[in-house]
Amino acid sequence: MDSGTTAWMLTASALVFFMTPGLAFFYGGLVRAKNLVNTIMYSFISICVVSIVWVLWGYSLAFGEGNNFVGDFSMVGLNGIALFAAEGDAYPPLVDVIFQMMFAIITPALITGALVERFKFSTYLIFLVIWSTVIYSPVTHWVWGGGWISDMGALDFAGGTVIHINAGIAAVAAAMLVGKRRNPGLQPNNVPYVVLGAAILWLGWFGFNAGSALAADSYAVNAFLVTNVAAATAGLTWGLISMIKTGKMGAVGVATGAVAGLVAITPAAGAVDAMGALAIGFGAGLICFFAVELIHKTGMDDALDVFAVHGIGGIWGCLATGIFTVSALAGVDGLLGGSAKQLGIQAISAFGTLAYSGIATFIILFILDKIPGLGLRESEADEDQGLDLATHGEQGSVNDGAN
Amino acid sequence: MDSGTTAWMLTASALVFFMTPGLAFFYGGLVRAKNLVNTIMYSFISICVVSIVWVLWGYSLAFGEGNNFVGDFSMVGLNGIALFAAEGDAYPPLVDVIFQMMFAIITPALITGALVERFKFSTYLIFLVIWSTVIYSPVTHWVWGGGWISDMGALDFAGGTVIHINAGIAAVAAAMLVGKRRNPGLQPNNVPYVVLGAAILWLGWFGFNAGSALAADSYAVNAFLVTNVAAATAGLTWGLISMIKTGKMGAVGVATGAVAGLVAITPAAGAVDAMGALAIGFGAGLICFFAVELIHKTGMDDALDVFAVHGIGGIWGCLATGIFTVSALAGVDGLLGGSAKQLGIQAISAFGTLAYSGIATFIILFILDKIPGLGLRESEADEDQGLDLATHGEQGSVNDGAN
Amino acid sequence: MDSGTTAWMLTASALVFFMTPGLAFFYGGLVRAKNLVNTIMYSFISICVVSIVWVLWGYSLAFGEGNNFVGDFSMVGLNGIALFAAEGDAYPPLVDVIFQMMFAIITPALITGALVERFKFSTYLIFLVIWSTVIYSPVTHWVWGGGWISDMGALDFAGGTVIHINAGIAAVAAAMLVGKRRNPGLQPNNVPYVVLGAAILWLGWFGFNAGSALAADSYAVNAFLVTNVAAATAGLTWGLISMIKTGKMGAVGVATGAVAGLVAITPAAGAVDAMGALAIGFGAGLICFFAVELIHKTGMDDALDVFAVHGIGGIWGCLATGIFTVSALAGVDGLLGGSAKQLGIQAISAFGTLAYSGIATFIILFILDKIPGLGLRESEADEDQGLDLATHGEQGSVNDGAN
Amino acid sequence: MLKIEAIFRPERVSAVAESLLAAGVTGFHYQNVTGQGQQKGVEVVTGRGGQTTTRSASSKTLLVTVISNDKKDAVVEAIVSASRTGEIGDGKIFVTEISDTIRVRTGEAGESAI
Amino acid sequence: MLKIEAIFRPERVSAVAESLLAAGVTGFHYQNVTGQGQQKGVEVVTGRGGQTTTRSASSKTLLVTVISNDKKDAVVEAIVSASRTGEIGDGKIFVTEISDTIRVRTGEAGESAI
Amino acid sequence: MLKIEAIFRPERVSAVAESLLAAGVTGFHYQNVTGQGQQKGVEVVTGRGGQTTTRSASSKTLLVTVISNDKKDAVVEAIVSASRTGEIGDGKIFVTEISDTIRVRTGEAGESAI
Ligand SMILES: Nc1ncnc2c1ncn2[C@@H]1O[C@H](COP(=O)(O)OP(=O)(O)O)[C@@H](O)[C@H]1O
Ligand SMILES: Nc1ncnc2c1ncn2[C@@H]1O[C@H](COP(=O)(O)OP(=O)(O)O)[C@@H](O)[C@H]1O
Ligand SMILES: Nc1ncnc2c1ncn2[C@@H]1O[C@H](COP(=O)(O)OP(=O)(O)O)[C@@H](O)[C@H]1O
Repeated sequence: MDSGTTAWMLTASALVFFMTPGLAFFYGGLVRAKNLVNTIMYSFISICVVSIVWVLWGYSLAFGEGNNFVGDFSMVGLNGIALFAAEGDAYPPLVDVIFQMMFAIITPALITGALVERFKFSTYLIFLVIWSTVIYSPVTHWVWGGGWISDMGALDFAGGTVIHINAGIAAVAAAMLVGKRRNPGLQPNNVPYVVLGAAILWLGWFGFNAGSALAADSYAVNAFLVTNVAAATAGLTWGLISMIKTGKMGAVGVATGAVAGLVAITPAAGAVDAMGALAIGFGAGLICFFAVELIHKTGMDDALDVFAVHGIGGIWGCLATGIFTVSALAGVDGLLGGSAKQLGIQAISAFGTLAYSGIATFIILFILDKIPGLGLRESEADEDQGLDLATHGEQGSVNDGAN
Repeated sequence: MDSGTTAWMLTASALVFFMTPGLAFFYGGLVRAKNLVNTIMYSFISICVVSIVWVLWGYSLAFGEGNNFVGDFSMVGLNGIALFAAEGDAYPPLVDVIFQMMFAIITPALITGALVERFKFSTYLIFLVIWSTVIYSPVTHWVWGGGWISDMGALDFAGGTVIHINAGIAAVAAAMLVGKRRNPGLQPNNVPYVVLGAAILWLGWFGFNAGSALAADSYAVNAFLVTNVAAATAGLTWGLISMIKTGKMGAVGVATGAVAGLVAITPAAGAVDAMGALAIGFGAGLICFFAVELIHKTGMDDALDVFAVHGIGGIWGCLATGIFTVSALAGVDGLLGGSAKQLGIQAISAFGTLAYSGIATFIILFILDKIPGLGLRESEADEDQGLDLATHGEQGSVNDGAN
Repeated sequence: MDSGTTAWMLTASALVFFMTPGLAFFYGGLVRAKNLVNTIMYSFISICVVSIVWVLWGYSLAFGEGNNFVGDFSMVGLNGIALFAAEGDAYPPLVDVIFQMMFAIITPALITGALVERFKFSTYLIFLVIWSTVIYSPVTHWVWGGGWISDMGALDFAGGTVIHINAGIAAVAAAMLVGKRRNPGLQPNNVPYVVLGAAILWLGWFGFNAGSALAADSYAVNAFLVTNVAAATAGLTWGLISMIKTGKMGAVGVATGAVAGLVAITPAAGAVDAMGALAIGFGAGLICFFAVELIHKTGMDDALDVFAVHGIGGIWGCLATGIFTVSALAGVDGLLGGSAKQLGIQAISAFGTLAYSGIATFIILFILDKIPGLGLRESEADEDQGLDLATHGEQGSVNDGAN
Repeated sequence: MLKIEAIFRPERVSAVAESLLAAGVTGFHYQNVTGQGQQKGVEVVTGRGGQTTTRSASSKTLLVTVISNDKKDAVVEAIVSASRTGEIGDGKIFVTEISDTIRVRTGEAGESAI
Repeated sequence: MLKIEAIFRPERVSAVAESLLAAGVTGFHYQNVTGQGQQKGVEVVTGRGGQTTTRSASSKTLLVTVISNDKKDAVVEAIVSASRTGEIGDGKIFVTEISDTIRVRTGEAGESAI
Repeated sequence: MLKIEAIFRPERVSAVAESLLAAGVTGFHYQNVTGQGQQKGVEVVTGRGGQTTTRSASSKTLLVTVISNDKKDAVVEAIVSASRTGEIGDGKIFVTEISDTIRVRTGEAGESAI
């Protein structure tokens, strides 16, 4: 067993864990004050629900032998996974359970950006269980569990398809089915929370990407570097475009840009160098910025731009991996290295994920909407009053003497 | 020296350090706005005071050879502890000083949940020094320094007795002696702070529990996993009970439940597997939820439910360790493994801690109350105005143009 | 390659990264509510801008062979730096790029404490690029890149001169040139943010100082310990002085004191033991406290006391390293060990940095002020209205129903 | 000159503002208040989630506008139409006579300063 | 109809609210304000903790209730009894005549709308 | 007795407070409000930074002070002089007659309680 690698994987898992509360603040700061607690809860409760699903059957469905499409139930309840590292293991096998659990937690939480300020919380709890089981575990199996995407030779270092394209397209389905907010706000309720959340996400992403090397080695170090470079470049690009268009560089824009950069570098983190990261980050800032604008014009109320940032950003990252791959790292050449083959493979993996997750999420939500007592949407009165009080009996902050 | 283990212990120490500011926000969000800074300061100043006590004499009293009950003064000022790792050391000896220091810091800070919104800050500074010396160091010695609890063979992986039962019962003594608040509030002043604090606590607890393996090994990995599972299960359990009882799942409830789960898994983290953690977490959510209700009925003003969460949660964890222990991990069988012996040992260790800490804390506070110029309670006028202004000359937040 | 050391360096880099958002909150909490976002952005955008500068040419200028004064352009775009660790490397060479990048990011952000609430944001973006290039990289070269300070044998373990003295004196130049605020406020807008920021800084500083050992070894462990001791002691010292002078111990004071302690221990973290750290921390609390008072009397509007805390604290730390050095650690004796030589060397390194950075920063800002379209200061109307709205079109928090 | 003080549900403030501008009002200001009336109040979870309690007071918006006497009916109608839901807790409008108005910028006083 | 505006210490707001309901008031609203009067103000620590300064203004609660004329004495008494501490800074009550009240929900006006 | 309600730019509140005390005012209170008038409003960035929108409402401070009738001109002058910038959005002053003032601490009523 390699204690250094084990140490790094524990650290990386803790960092990825922290991303979900970070997301809670990132999203929470963007909504209106009356929905702040509700928005935070969408992410926070995902930690609770998905952790349980994961150890009970999620891990097994994702990483069980199974077939090309999905794992099996051989490791239900983590049954049969050794507690101790065997000879020759780089780390104890439970490391995979832990590290992957954190990915499983954050992915559905990402989707909630599309449906905040109106989605029914009790239905969401059920959605979490179903979506993790029916969509997250299979797609993970495709990419990392020996499924068709990995068979094809697609490069997805840290989960651009599994996490971001997956969540991004699910967000579209959710936004379409839950419908528009009655009265979306103009300004975020708390910009410091947005920045705090983005900073925690960025921090956690070092664990996400550099941890995906599954070792404390040169790949991890390179992944760490390119993660930071892409995020910084995308954040600055976004801020500058915004400054050129409006004369102002807002903190929300820079934070969103940085997240877009992090999304885009995710699949590429094991395959490109710092200069590739500059290009990917620049592309992410540029493309996602205009994707936000464009999608707003469609009238779909993807409240916090999940598709523009994670979906489009994820697709850009997935394709860019096929463009900027450095063969010294990934062992294959990208488009810049003269080969278009990898780009084709990348495109197929993206479209497979888009199709499956989009359609399956749509079906799940469509059914949940029809089940009596469930439904996707809180009542109009509750939406108007704000979901913090209506759903949780809480208020973000209270400062009157009477309390 | 094992650099991987050293790396992990440094990381774990940093994570545990971060718990105390996390606690500051967890507690700070729960009080009324006029006591927010004061509540934060109770935790934050513990970092300053206890760090100094610890290197001067606390570590020596806890880990010095001494006798069955307490260490000695042989390592006052860290005297005689080698700066460099000797041959065969897994890590440099100062790692123990650092890692244990973070535990010493957070324990008295936990107590403050019982006494917020009315306790005298200057007395608290003195209390910190005395309590750390007279109670924390000896109890630590019992469990980890070669004292009677470890002699007995009790299992306390990461400090269920030392930290949680200890702080929980001290909280009872404090709540009784300082008396009820004149006018407790209805709602927490800042729910996002509560969630932020809980998230940081959860994150830090990975260092707390997985770090207690004192190595980057299979025990650490298992501890990490069970920590997350127990917290998630307890949080969800609490939330669901609350939903059933009131129709609403509040963020404060889920956050408190998660903390209860973290408390309960602490002693068990080196002895149970993920399925045991599910059971322990479920138990923690259930038991602590009703403990809160019950203790409220007694009329004791343990303001932030320290005893219900850390005391009862700690006792549950201590006993549950004797129930769910897996001999593959702990080397002994628990009740489920067919042996009641360990359960008995666990019970004795819990009651020993309860008795000593409860009585000794009572005596310390009783004396501090009588000393002229000290006393336990701020004046009524100051309590009414709020301790932020009265004690610290600060306000949580200020937003009038005049500033 | 040593995976343990690599793991620790990745972790340390992540921790140092987190310091800059921490600084954003530390500074953000201290200004008035109408400048909160702007103040946060000064730090946050430094991550974006300096990351890019660093990989493009900053690292090369700092660590390229070059001469005694500055590096060269041999590693522009990280050209020629191996992606994989060579035989005998303790870690992959990109670790140096990453770890040092985080230092390069935070240093100019530190300066902004002097100029908040009135500095022109667009000019700041340009200033960031120039200052990093012309001042940060050369001074880093002096100390760690083989320049004259390291030749001289000065001890600067984690960057007391490079980061703190450097930023501290640059802050003086900035405060002088940008001029006083029209109407400085009385109270910080958000004390919890100040504490959160200080806690994150403290946490990150474990990476900063213990990471500067460049290994997971005994030096790292000792650095971690002394970092905590010095911060705790300085925080408590500051709090107690404040309590004696005013009857109140404010959270802002304790937080500032802790930061002063962290600054002071930075150069000494590889050279002193815990008792030395107590002395350095106590000195930092005492000296910086009165430095703040004194500098206020000069009438210079160094808004958030950057010079008093980082400049004076850095100088104290630099000299104290020459006093309390333990030869077992640093290989040389300090004043207490009977040799004044090291103290002299330390003093020269401090004054060299003060002179160069002070003068060069002054010149840079002086020129930026004169360039048409740039200038250092926002308009009076914008300053009155607050820079959040004027510069970023955002408000820290919004809670009116209309939103 | 009359001062109209209207209390209503916070989520109506944009609608009321628009409606007022349409009714020819030249200016107003508003703020969050805590209001208590016949409305049952809002249910809040207390303690750690074991009970809910009805907080009798609930969040309201207080909007104030000064108008000339002849606009009273139009303005009241504008507010009522934009803020009425028909449920208890819709709010109140209070009308007070005021004796003078001064515009800070110009110093002009009386009706023309409104 | 009278409008009663009462300024008092924030920690008294629950007591005042109860006392008002007991006195038969049907509704009111309140908010945080910053108040300045004869009271010395509150001591705040300035800078990094080296000095304190007296911030002349201090936090107060402003509560407003509209009542019928005959309840004036009872209401004033209710507020005074619930908010008096006897120390400087207890606050003030201002009474203004108002000319009309409209209930948004029903549109009814005058005394019955209070 | 007159109640003076003044709305002005938030950054002027210290200046107005000083000016009022100089004019012999004994007490006042103020709070943040959102105000809308002729002023264009403030430009806010919307969405993720692609557009700006003019938020018609902007932050203002509302200050209230009760004074005896003879001080009206001095007080209005004090406020105007301390808060005027000459740009649109400087604010308004409204004057209302009030019928009574009670000091909570002593119970005294009328002019002497102001
Ligand atoms: N007499 C009053 N004085 C001041 N404010 C009042 C008064 N009565 C009601 N209000 C305000 O109006 C709001 C709505 O009143 P309420 O009695 O709940 O409903 P409704 O007006 O629909 O009967 C209350 O929350 C309170 O803020
Ligand atoms: N003339 C006034 N106009 C408006 N508010 C006033 C006036 N005088 C006092 N206040 C308010 O009443 C509060 C208490 O007044 P103060 O003079 O400090 O104490 P007391 O009323 O006990 O003499 C002040 O903080 C202020 O908010
Ligand atoms: N009729 C009114 N009633 C209440 N408040 C008003 C009225 N007119 C203006 N105000 C307030 O005064 C502020 C300034 O008014 P505005 O028309 O923008 O500028 P000016 O007074 O310089 O012409 C507004 O933001 C609003 O808060």
